[in-house]
Amino acid sequence: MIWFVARKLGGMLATVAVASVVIFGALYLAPGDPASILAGGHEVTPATMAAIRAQYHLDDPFWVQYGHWLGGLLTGDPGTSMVLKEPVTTLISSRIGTTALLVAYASVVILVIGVVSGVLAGAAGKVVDGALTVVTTILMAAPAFVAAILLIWIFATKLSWFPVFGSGEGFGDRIHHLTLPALALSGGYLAYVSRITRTEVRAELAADHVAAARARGLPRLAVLRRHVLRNAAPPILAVSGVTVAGLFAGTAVAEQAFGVSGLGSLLVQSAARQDLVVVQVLSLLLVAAFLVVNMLVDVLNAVLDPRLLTERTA
Amino acid sequence: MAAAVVCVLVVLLALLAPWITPHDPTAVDPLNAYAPFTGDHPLGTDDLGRDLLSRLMAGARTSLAGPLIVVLAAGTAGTALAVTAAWFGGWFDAAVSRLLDILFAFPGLVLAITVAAIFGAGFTAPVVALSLAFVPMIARVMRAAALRERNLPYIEALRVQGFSGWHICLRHLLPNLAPLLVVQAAIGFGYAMIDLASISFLGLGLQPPASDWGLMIANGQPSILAGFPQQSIEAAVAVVITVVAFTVVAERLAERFGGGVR
Amino acid sequence: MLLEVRDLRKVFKGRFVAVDGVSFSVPTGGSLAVVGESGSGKTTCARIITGLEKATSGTVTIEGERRASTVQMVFQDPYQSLDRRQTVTSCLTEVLAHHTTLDRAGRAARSAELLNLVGLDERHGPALPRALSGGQRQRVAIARALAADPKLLVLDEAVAALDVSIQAQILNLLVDARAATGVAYLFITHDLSVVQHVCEDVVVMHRGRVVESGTVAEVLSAPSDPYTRKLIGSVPRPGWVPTREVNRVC
Amino acid sequence: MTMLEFDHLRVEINGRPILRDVTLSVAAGEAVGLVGESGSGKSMTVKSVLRLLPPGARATGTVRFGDTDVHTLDGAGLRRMRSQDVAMVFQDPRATVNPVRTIGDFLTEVLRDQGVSRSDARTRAAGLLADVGVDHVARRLRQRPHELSGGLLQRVVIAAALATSPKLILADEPTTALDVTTQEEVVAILNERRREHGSALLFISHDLELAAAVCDRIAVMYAGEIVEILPADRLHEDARHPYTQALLRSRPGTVAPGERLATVPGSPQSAFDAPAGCVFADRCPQAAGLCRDVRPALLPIDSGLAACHLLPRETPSVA
Repeated sequence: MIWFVARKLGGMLATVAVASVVIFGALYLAPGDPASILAGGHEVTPATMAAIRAQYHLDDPFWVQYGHWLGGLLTGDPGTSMVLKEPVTTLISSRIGTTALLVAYASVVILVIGVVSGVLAGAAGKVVDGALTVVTTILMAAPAFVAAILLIWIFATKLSWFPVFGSGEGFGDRIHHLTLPALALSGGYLAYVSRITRTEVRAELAADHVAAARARGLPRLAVLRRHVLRNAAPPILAVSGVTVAGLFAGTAVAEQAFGVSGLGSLLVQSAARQDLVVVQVLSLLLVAAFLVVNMLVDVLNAVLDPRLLTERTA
Repeated sequence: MAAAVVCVLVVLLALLAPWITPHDPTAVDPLNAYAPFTGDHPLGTDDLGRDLLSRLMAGARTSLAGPLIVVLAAGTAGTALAVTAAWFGGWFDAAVSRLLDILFAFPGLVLAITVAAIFGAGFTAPVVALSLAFVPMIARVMRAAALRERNLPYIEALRVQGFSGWHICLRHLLPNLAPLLVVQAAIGFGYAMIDLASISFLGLGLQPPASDWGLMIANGQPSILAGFPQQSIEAAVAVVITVVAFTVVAERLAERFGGGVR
Repeated sequence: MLLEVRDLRKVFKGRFVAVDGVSFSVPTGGSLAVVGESGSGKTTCARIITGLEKATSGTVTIEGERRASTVQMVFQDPYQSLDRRQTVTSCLTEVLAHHTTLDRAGRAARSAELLNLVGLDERHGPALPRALSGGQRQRVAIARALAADPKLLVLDEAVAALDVSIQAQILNLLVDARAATGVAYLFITHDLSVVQHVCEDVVVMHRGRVVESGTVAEVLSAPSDPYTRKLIGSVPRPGWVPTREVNRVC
Repeated sequence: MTMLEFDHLRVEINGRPILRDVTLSVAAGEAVGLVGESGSGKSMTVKSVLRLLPPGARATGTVRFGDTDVHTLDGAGLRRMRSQDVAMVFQDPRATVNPVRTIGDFLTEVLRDQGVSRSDARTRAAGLLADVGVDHVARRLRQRPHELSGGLLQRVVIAAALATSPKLILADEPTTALDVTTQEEVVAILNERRREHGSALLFISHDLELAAAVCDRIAVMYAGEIVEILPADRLHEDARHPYTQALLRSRPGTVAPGERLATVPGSPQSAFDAPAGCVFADRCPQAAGLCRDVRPALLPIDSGLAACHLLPRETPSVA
């Protein structure tokens, strides 16, 4: 088990490391001078240009520059936004809470509704299954921003139940403000989790060991709980993990659509301003968040199904 | 069946758009802004009085072309990687799997936004980024299938017969994987459409005056608060119907050939 | 000797020793059974001989210049050993095109001949595998293996997945095919009872080693190794009473 | 006393017959072997006892366990029968035991469900394992299926089947997935434990000799019908149905080396494909016109029963 965790952790760190090189190196794939790109594509004086070159060590070899950048990241000083003239840490720390809350909110919605509806669709009769399939098909096809538009139209302008804009103050108000964004963000992911849950529950229901459990006279609910759901849990968890990890990326759309000031909207706005210093740090942060969540799910899954411990990482 | 008809219709509309749009999709008519549904403007007009039906039809071209390129590029690269990895196995397979893990860690949207930040907004950058981001999605499924297939005795029988790896892969392995690839491509098409529309919505994709459905939804957003949701909603419905149609077709195919939303 | 296996050893992942110092040989036109239970290493031996697996050490010497045209193989599972998209005729002509210089008409004639040899007829030619029964598929697999005109046919549990009445048909077919073509057999099986029908010689394998070898008649009637005796004793037969070794450690 | 009785059982799935006509009884403490090739419906026959038929299946005729018709049982009654009176051993122990739960969970689950305390259930489970010759019992209880060999796992399944001292054990090819030497052990254990508990046994196999070694009577099935029933110890002497004889003759090892095996042409058929009259008529070397059109009844001959028009009868069969 310890070895398994160590291997997963090592793999995760290695992937983050490679990702950081890719993200940092992408700057050099861009056409033009990195300094002028870092300046945000704006016309700047030669003096400013020189300052940028010095600050980012642009005259050093690639790996030295990367070393400086990584060193800065690890010591908590990833640089200063070229456009906003604010330290990246300040920009992030003032928004990370909102995004975390939004992701957590959406995760709860996704996991609870997704898994419950999936189990229902898998284990209940044809009518329930058919109805849920229609709903999930449409939800899966509706991008978060489409859901956002509809939610704004219905709940904000027609019914005026929820605010259309902003992140709110204090926990209750923030939850109130984040409800529509969280719902918009959840839709497609929720449908996906529901679909997978349904498939897995179906597969387990058809498994021989479930037939055997039934043949042994165990009550229906006990079979469902101890044999079907218990065995379907690892794959459902794996997919849920990837989904929740993917939410960090989805926040870009949901926050932008609802004018919520979080990391996602910061990423979008910085990208639009070509504020690369911020974009690089945020991309790496989102990728790292994705990988960490994924790793935690892998470990949790190995606890649920020890057969995974002996398998090669696939 | 109905879903397949919708798919064909949407594709036809997109192909024929330049010849069959009832109005010039870019013709501004401020006096006729937010026109109600009439015979002349069956779907109304937008804030500048442009005919929405014509704009939807014109927008269909780029809205469909993007996902198509993504799916073709990612499908080709993903399948090639998957089949070679499964065929050679060993360290090569391990290396490919690692590479896919790393790529997989970049959600399509984040990658597209980052690339757009570096190369500038537009049609090309997000499409290239998404093609890259979709490679692991397709390659993982195809690799698992190729591995399963490769270990079947009929492939071993061909090896014992002395056929070359090329012959076996091209004549037997790939044709047997083709149905699964079609399913994956159809599913991927839906996802790519959603992602590209999202990018347009965020203003990092296609730039005005060119237009696709994502951009139409974004441009229509201010009008919603003014009480004229038609542009956003119509474009949104277009996206949803198209994605649903492709997904349903993919699922029907998956029921016949295996694969599916996984 | 047509096939000469010397001191074959196969270690998987550096730990698990599947085959440990195995030697045997098959003369031209001969027929050797390799008998053992799961984990005995018999299938690994077959896979090394056919080139599907590489030996860790030891040698496999096969008469003839190209392995593929000398050694052919028939697999256990008739449902998966044929390409599901390929018709019977196309399956045979593909092999003929690869191994022979026959033209299109020659290949068609030869594939009809092969179908005949395995007890099928031209009606089965355009059929896809899913339209055939298990026994018919195994016949196709045998025809395909014989298409290359090999000197040695490796049969890896080739009748194990078949129903008894079909198994008897295929065993008879194997006897006939050998008489007709002079091909030698390496018959890999767990089932001692099928051995005496098809083979003259036998080696018994247990945990990667050969524990006994000799002619089928000798080994079956007077087994010298305790494992062989146990194996023979475990086959259900008239008057057989299954017994359990008291509290045997597994 | 009759423990289990099939009376003209017929099962169809979506209109396609799987079982055509099964009439068979198993007495208390008796072992009956149900032998046939793939598709003969032997598995379906056994599953119908516990009402484990696949969705879309419709059964007519009756299956009686003791005095009750199992088709009329309500949910609670069915559960009681499944958990206490009848146990089932499936073909592949790997597929039968839940892979993510421990052996201990598997063995104690039903007992716990019947209100046995955790520690008592543990003790009982340990005893059951020891009875079927499993060593290191305490460790085994904590292990999961993938840590055990197939033979060991099938012993665990047998131990679980015996946990409630059932009146009837249904064994569906319990040793097909095992090696021959392991098969002997497992069959011996099943035999010994069942006798000790006084349980009746319905044993499915494709291997006539194996079934004959384990059972008191043998029923031979073909295409959804039972074509012959006879005492196991008279199998070779009294087999009269052409299909039973063909099965016996086509076993390799019954003729001298080098000699041809007697074969039946064609492949095993399912109930759906079989002809309307005698199910074996298509493949029977002696089939006459009567055979194709009229279904033969299962009538006494020598020490058993056989369904064949070609056999001499004391009373002429009614056409």
